Order: sequence, then structure tokens, then C-alpha cells
Amino acid sequence: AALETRFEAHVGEGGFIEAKDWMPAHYRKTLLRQISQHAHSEIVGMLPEANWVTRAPTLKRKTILLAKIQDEAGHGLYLYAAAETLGQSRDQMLQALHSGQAKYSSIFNYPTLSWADVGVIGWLVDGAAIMNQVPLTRCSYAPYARAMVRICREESFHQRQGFDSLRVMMEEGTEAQRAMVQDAVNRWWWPSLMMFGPPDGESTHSAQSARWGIKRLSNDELRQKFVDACVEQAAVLGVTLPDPQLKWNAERGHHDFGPIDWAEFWRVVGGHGPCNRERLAARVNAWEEGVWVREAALAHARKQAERAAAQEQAA
Amino acid sequence: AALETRFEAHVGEGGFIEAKDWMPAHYRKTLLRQISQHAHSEIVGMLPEANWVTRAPTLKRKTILLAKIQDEAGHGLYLYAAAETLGQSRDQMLQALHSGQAKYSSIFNYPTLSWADVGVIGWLVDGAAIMNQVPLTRCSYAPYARAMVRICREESFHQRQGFDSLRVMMEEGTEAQRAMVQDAVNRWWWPSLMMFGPPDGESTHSAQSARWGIKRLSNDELRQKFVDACVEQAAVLGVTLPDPQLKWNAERGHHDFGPIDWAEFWRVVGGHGPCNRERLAARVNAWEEGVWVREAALAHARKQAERAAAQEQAA
Amino acid sequence: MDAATATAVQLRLTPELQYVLRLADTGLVHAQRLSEWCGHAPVLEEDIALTNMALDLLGQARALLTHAAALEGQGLDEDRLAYWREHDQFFNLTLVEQPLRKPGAHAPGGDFADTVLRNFVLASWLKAACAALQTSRDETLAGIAAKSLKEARYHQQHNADWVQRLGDGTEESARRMAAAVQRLWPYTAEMFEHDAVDEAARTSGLGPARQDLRAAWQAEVAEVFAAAGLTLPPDTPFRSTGTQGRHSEHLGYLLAEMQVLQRQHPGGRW
Amino acid sequence: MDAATATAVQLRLTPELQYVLRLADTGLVHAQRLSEWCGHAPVLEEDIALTNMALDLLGQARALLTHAAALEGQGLDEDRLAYWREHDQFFNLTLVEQPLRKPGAHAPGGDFADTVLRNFVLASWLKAACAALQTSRDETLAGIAAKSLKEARYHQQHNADWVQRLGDGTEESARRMAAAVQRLWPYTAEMFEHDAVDEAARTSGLGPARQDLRAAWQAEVAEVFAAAGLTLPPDTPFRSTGTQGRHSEHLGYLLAEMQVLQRQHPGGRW
Repeated sequence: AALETRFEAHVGEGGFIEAKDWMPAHYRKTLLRQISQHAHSEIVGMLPEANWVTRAPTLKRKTILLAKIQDEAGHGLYLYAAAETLGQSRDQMLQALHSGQAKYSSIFNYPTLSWADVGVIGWLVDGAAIMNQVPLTRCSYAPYARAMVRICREESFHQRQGFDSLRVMMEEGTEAQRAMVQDAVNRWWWPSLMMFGPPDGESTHSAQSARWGIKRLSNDELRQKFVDACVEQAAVLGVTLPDPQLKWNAERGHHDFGPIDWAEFWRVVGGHGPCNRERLAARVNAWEEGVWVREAALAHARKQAERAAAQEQAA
Repeated sequence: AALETRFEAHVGEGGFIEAKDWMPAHYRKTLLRQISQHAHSEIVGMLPEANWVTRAPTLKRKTILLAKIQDEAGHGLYLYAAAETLGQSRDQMLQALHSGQAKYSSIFNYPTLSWADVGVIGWLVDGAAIMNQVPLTRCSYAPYARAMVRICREESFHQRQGFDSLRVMMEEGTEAQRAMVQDAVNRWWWPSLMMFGPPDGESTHSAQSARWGIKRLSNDELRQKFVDACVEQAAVLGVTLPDPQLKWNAERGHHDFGPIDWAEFWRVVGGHGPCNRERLAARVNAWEEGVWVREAALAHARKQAERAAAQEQAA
Repeated sequence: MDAATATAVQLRLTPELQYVLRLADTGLVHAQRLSEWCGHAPVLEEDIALTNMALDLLGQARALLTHAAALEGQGLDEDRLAYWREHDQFFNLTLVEQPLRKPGAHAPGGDFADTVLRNFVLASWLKAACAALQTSRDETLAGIAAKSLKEARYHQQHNADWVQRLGDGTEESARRMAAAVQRLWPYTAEMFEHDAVDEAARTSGLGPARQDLRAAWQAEVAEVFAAAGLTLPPDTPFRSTGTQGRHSEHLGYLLAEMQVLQRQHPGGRW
Repeated sequence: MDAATATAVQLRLTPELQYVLRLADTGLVHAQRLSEWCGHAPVLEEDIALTNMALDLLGQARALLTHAAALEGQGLDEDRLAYWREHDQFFNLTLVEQPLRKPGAHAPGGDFADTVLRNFVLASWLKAACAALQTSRDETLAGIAAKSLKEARYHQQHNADWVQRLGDGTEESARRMAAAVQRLWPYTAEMFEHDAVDEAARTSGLGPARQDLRAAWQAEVAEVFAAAGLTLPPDTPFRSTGTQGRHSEHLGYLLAEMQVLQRQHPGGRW
């Protein structure tokens, strides 16, 4: 109890917690869930982009996309490593993902239907993710905060590349390319807004998360920031955001926007979105098809250790 | 011995043998091998064409190709059925194919690299097959002769459709299409000539085959007929046959042609052609992946039989 | 077609056209998937049967596409529609674009159980649709439907027999068939959705709304499932949307392969 | 590129150009196959390693294609070469177009053993080639080779380690690795064939003939195979011919997928 009071005070003052520090069980559990699910999101998030890497329309774009996918795998590595400091192994976390117990960001349950989706994911999805993640660079749990610093920097780069890809198509491309970009925007806009989670009134755990420095701005605050930024960016691109109610409100100093279809949000989060089953099946299959590989690596390592020990004895 | 004398006399006069008739063991074995290998050829021959059915360039051509492939499967059925009358089951014949013991026409060990290959296979490969097969319509073994009548009729249709496909490309198509047709002819011409087998001097079993009505014209005679026919057809198409030594010989009344690379022939027949391993692997895989299906069909049939028997007893 | 017309098709879409294309594209895409089986079936007779169903559906699709082109009025034809539309102008049921024998780029393939099940479920739906379409105010559509109905009956029977053989065969085949049912079921909901296109078709007498097909389909599928020892899965909120032109990730790859030669040889003659 | 230049490339082929394209296309096609693994590797670290090798080879291919375009002299560039040539103008080793993770249309896919083995065998070959190319009379080629050599060493080592892990791991992994060796070996003969292109390169100092690479490659592969408990299969008369522009049935599908967007959007800007 005294430990907990000291902990809350330390964190409340903006102090950081390292792996070796004492922490309440509930804090450990919450961070473990959040960090591991963030890691899962990075890994699952590779799939909608991997879907276009063999069809990238120029060698430069193929290079950029391969590098982005590689970065995302790397982000997964950092985050699994950060989560492991809290006492669970990566295998256990993956088991939770594959069984459906652990979640990943629901945005990745949507299909990438055209090349423009890749650029729009960079612009809107990475954009929303960055907006969610920047506050986490000052999260109380230091391993997570440090990972977030690296990830945010790389994701800003990804966002700029995605935006650039769209800009080229809109400014220099054909009419068909412009239509492709607009269609991708039409399909990804509302799901991107849903990335900030349910409305504040319906969100749980916010107070505690705020105290622990996990969440510094509310869902609705972040969502509003995002909308305001995107309206300007959309104007630069020359695309229309698919919301007839989107309008500058001088009184509020923000853009008003239309109602989000929360039924769709809950349906997708609940497992019934367009690609949920496919995304999870892809990860489960990769795991299962890799069992023999991982077992072989272990067996080989054991043999090498035995040989080394035998050599030492002989010497 | 008396039986054998009477058999040889009957066949020598052009008489037919049905399944229920007495036949020498050697005749039965030879026919079984020839008919089953002919069946295997039809089945394996579906694969180079199946390779283009998903990419057929018009819906009409896709329809024609699907129907051709279906006909070839049907030819396989007739021929397996004809071979089964000689005392081996289809499963045993397939086992011999899958183990590499039984052969199939070596022409199908070449890859189909462009759409024009499909038309050229119709023109040259079906053309050569028909030339080999028409004499078999009077083969002494009647079930085989009857199958050959049906097959030759359908393959003549296939040949005309293949030729027509090439004619359209050559007469109405683009320069790139004409180049595609010429390239396909360049690759399939010499292998088609090899379909008639080694030169007469190196062929075995010919005398006996001739007596039994299995082979009425020699390899070289059939090959010459084929070359003469193709020279005219090539002129109609406007393609060049890739043989600088091809020339009308007024004395002989036939076209002289250049030397065949028999080393290539034996290499491909011996298993080292471009697609041998893939063709056999495709058939073996189809078989192995179908084990559970065939077992289920048998199990279900057994259950149905048991239920019917039980119902009869109850009634 | 010359090189000038070798450009992407932009449909002048009406509810009537979309209705016809839903049927045409469903047949076209399913025939494409079935043709992957050529040379690979578990037994020769089934190679022939699968190719036969592909030919029947392709024939229906050609007739429907030709009719759709006439309705569309821009001077298109079956090949312009098949080879020069992009994914978002195809209106097939999402079900038929799912990987069948061949794996997808990022999704596993299916087995023979998936194939006979999809054939059965689709043929049952097409049979119900064609039966109702025989009285379409559109005489061409009615004629196509009458011919297709005979074929659908045969496809339904042939594949129902296989669903039962496999569902009530060995333990392995039963397991595989049950797994196939789990994979397929979510995509069947789209077969009975209702939108403005269905409403306009029903109201104008063009043809049945998809909802109108459910009762007959459900009854026949339930009967065959019962005989095969299979359980009808519960419905879920999942809805596929190919009939609205919004597809899964699989159609793009299918079209890239199907359309490649026309794109490589614009203005070509075949 | 505008719509007028969005047409198929007809190369003005010389022995020198074909030599450079053999290297460029081998890297490009292998990178394409490796990219099929994104998101599907047995363990996250290997997903990164495979993507890393793909990026390295793609980078080498881009440099080589850019150089090839300059040699060719018609004003082409890396994308015109990658997206607008047909199969018979690609000169990659047939080995690298074989199905890797994804099955082919009519051929089974491979597993992780096939992948690390192909990576090892190819990297060993590229290492030998790049080492010799450092002294090419063509300075651009020499510079590309020097950079590629570092990468090839790393790829060779990383994948040699995996060949050993799997060859000398469990009974299952040993079986799979031995099967992978059987599948791959026939395609290695092409790595050391000799023709007029090789002769001209060696004679003119452009680079090594393929034959010149055999001894070093054989020695290194034999060493790793021995450590992995694998047997070198006997040579056979089979010769693949992709380096002559005559490919297997797999390249057509690979190119259809790779080139689809440029064909769908001639004159597009990306």
C-alpha cells in the first residue's frame, strides 16, 4: 500500500518506471496488454500492405513499401521486447493473439483494394496512429516510451511517403489515378476516425490511464485534432473527405464533422469486419507452418551446445 | 500354338479381336502398354493447355480451350476403359504412370510459354497425333480401334480450331501477335517432328506391330507425310518453319528437311526435358491430394449399401 | 477492337444493368475459379464434371454479358466487359472470388470439399434465381434463365451428391466438409441482402429480389446438410459486399491474371 | 512516361546488354519471390531478414537495370525495363522464377527450407560473380558489384546458417531440406553454362563467364552441405534456359502480377 502510494506519486509527477522498478500488479497487467496489442497491430498491419508489394507500380514504390513493411516488423520486435520486460514471453503473447484473446488495431481488418489504398494508409492510418502514439513517448513506462520515440519517427517518415505517393497521383497522374485515390479516401476515412476509439462518454479506464501517463488526451480530443489536420491536407491533395457535414466552426475553432457509424465499429471490433478472419488466419498459418522451423532451430542449438561441451571435456 | 496360328491368320487378314477373344499373352501385354500410355498422354496433355485457360484472351477462346481440355479428359476415359478390357485396372495403370514406369507422349514435357503455343499445339501437336492415330482406327484390337475413331474425329476439330486461332492472329492481329505465333512455331516444330519416334532404322518392335495392325506406316513415312502437309499449312498461315534445309524435292515428290536433334529427343524421353518433373509431379499431387476424396466416396457407398441391405431385411 | 478502344471501361451504371451484371459476373468469376481444377481433380470423372460446370457457367455469363452490353448502350461487348473493367465495376458475389483450389497471395487455398460445397450452394441459389427469372419482363433474360435453369439443376444435384459423400464418408472427409462449411457460410448472407437494385428489379418485374430466394434455398440446403450430417452455422453480422462493387482482396489478383493478354496486346485480334 | 511510351519494349539486344540483364533480372525476380514472404515467415526476425535480402537485391537490380538502359541506348529506364518487357526478353536464371512460398498455377509451392537453400545457393553465386566483376572494364558495373559483394556475403552467411540449422536440426527439417535440395539442384547447372554472351564478356573484360564461377561456388556449397549433413546430388542432363530468354511456365504469371498496374494505367505517374 505504501509502495503503491509512492508509485502513484512518482508517476503523477511525470516520473518514469523501468523494468526493474516495483509496480502494482494492475499497472503491469494493463501495460502488458497495451504494449503487446500494439506489437500485434504492427505485425498484422504488415498484411494489408504486403498485399500490394508484388504489384507496386514502380521499382521505387516497391522499394519504399518493402522498407515500410520491414520497419513495421521491426516495430513489432521493439514492442514485443518492451512487453517482455513486464514478464510474459513473446510466444505467450502470440498464443493470445492466435487464440483471439488478444486484440490488434481494428483498422487492419479492412481490405486494400487498390494501389491508392497503400498511400492512403500512409496518410490517414499512420497519421492517426502517430496522433495516438506521440503522447505515449512520455508514457510512464520507460521501455514503452523509448520504443514509441523510435516508432513515431519512422512512422512520420512513412506518413510523408504515403502522402507524397498520393500527391504525385493527384497532381501528375491520369484521371483514372485520381479517381482511384478518391475512392480509397472514401473507403478509409471513416475507419481512420474510428481508430481513436469510442466517444469519450463510452470509454472505460480513461482516468487511470491518464494518471499513469498512458493516455494524455481523450479519444474525442485526438479525433478532433486529426480531423482538423486532415482537412488541410486533403485540400493540398485535392481530394474530398466523404463527409457532407464536414464544416469549419469558427466558434469552436475546429471542424464539425458528421456522425460515425459506431455499429460498424463494434461489428468490426467484434470480429465481423471484412478481413478479420483472413488476417488472423494468415498469422496463425504462418505460426503453424513455422513450427518445424523453430523446432529445428532449437534442436540444432542444443546439438551445438552438446558438441561444444563435449569438446571442452575432451580438451 | 494352334490358337496362336489361328490368331495371327485372323489378324493378318484384317480381322478384329474383341475383349472376349483369345489372344497371345504378348499381344495383350503390348496393347495394354500402348493403350494405357495413350491414355496417360491424354491426361498429361491437359496440363500444358490448362496452363493458359485462366489467361485465355477472349471468352470465346476460353470456351474453346475448356472444351478441348474436357475432350482430352474424355479421351483418357475411353482409353482407360479400352485398356481395362485387357485385364488391368485404371488404378494399376495410374500407379505405373506415377512411379515413372509407364510413359506418356514426350511432347507434353515442353512448356507453353505464350498464348500462341495453344494454337500451335492444336495445329502441330494434334496434327501429328492425328497422323499417328488415323491408322489405329483399323487396329486389330477393336475396343482400341473404336476409341480411336471417336478421338480422331474430336482431335480433327481441335486441330482446326488451333489453326483458326493462329490464322486470326497472323491475318488480323498486331505485329506483336505475329511475332508471338512465329516464336511458338520456332519452339514447337522440331519437338512435333519427334512425335513420330526415332528413325526407322532405330525403331524396335515394328514388324510385329505391323502384323498386329498396330502400326501400318513407319515412323519416317508418317513424319514425311506430316512435313509435307505442314509446309502447305505454314504457307497459308504466313509463318516460317524453322528449318533452313526445308525444300521441295521434285524427284522424291516430298519435302526434304534438316536433321533432327536426336540427342534432345532421348534427353527429353529420358526424363530431362524442360517440364518432365513438373508434369509428373502435378499428376502425382492430384492423385495424393485426392486419396481422402476417393476413400470417402468408397466409404459412403459402403454405408449406402449397408443401409439398403438393412432396409431390405426390415421389409 | 482497335487500340483506341483498348481502354478501361467506365460503365453507365443503372440498377437494371447492375442487376444483370451481378448474375453475369458471378458466373464468370466462378467459372474462372473452377477452371483452376483442370488436370488436378481427385478422379478423372470429376475433372470432366468441374470443367463441364465451368463451361455451363461461362456460357451463361457470356449471354448475360452480351445482354448487359446491349442494355448499357455504349457499344460494348462481352470481351470489353470481361477484360476492360476494373474491380470496382464487377458485381459478383464475394463468395465466388474467394480462393478455391489455388491459395491466394496471403490466404490458404481450399480442397475438394470447399469446391463441391461452393458449387452446391451457388447452384442452389442460381436455380432459385433462374426459376423466378423465367417470367422476367425482359425476354432475353427470361430465355437465358430458362436454359440456365436446366444446367443449375444438374450442377445442384451432382454437387449435393458429393456434399453427402464427403459429409457422410470417412472421419477425415467429414472433418474437411465441416471446415469448408465454416469457411463458406459467412459469404452466403450476401446472397439474400436487399438494396435499391433488388427493389427496382422486383418492382419493375425484371427479376426476383435476392431476399425472395432465401426460403427455397434454405430449405434445399438444410435438407442436403441433414443428409450429410452437417450443421447449418448460425448467422453472423458479417456481410460481404461484392454485389455493390466492393470486393475482397482476391478479385484484384484474379482479374490481373484473367485480363493480362488483352492488356499486353491492346488492339489485338484473337 | 506518357501513354505513347506505354508500349512493350523491344530490346536492341547485344551480348553486353544480355550479360548485364542476366544479373539484373536474376536479382529482380528473386526479390519479387522473396517479397511473397512478407508477413508469413516462421519467426519475426526472419521476416525482417527475408525482406532485407529482397531490398538488397532489388536495389542491385535497379542499379543494373538503370545501367542496362543506358547501354541499350533507346532512352529506356529501370521501370520501362521492369514493367514493359515480355517474358522472352527477361534473362534471369530459371531457378529464381520457380515457385517459392506461393504455389504456382499448376505446381506446388515450397517451404522455408526451399527458401533458405535458394538464398544460399544464389548468394554464393552472386558473391563469386560480384567478386570477379569488381575488375570489370565497365566502371559502373564494377561499382555496383563492389557494393553488392558486401550484401552477398551477408546473405550467404545468414542463409548458410539456416541450411545447417535445418539440415542438422530435427528429422523433419532434415527431410525437408533434403527434398529442397532435390528440387533445386537441376536448376543450378544453368549457373555455369557457357555461351557466346559469356565468351564475349570474358574476352572483353566485361566480367566472368559463368563457368569461371563454378569452382569457388562448388567448394563453398560442398562445405556447407557437409556441415548440414546434405548430399550433393549427381548432375543430370537437364538444362534450364532462362538466361537465353526461354523460361519455365512460371515467369508469365509472375510478370502478369508484377506488371499489372502499369498495364492498367498506361501513362500513369506514381
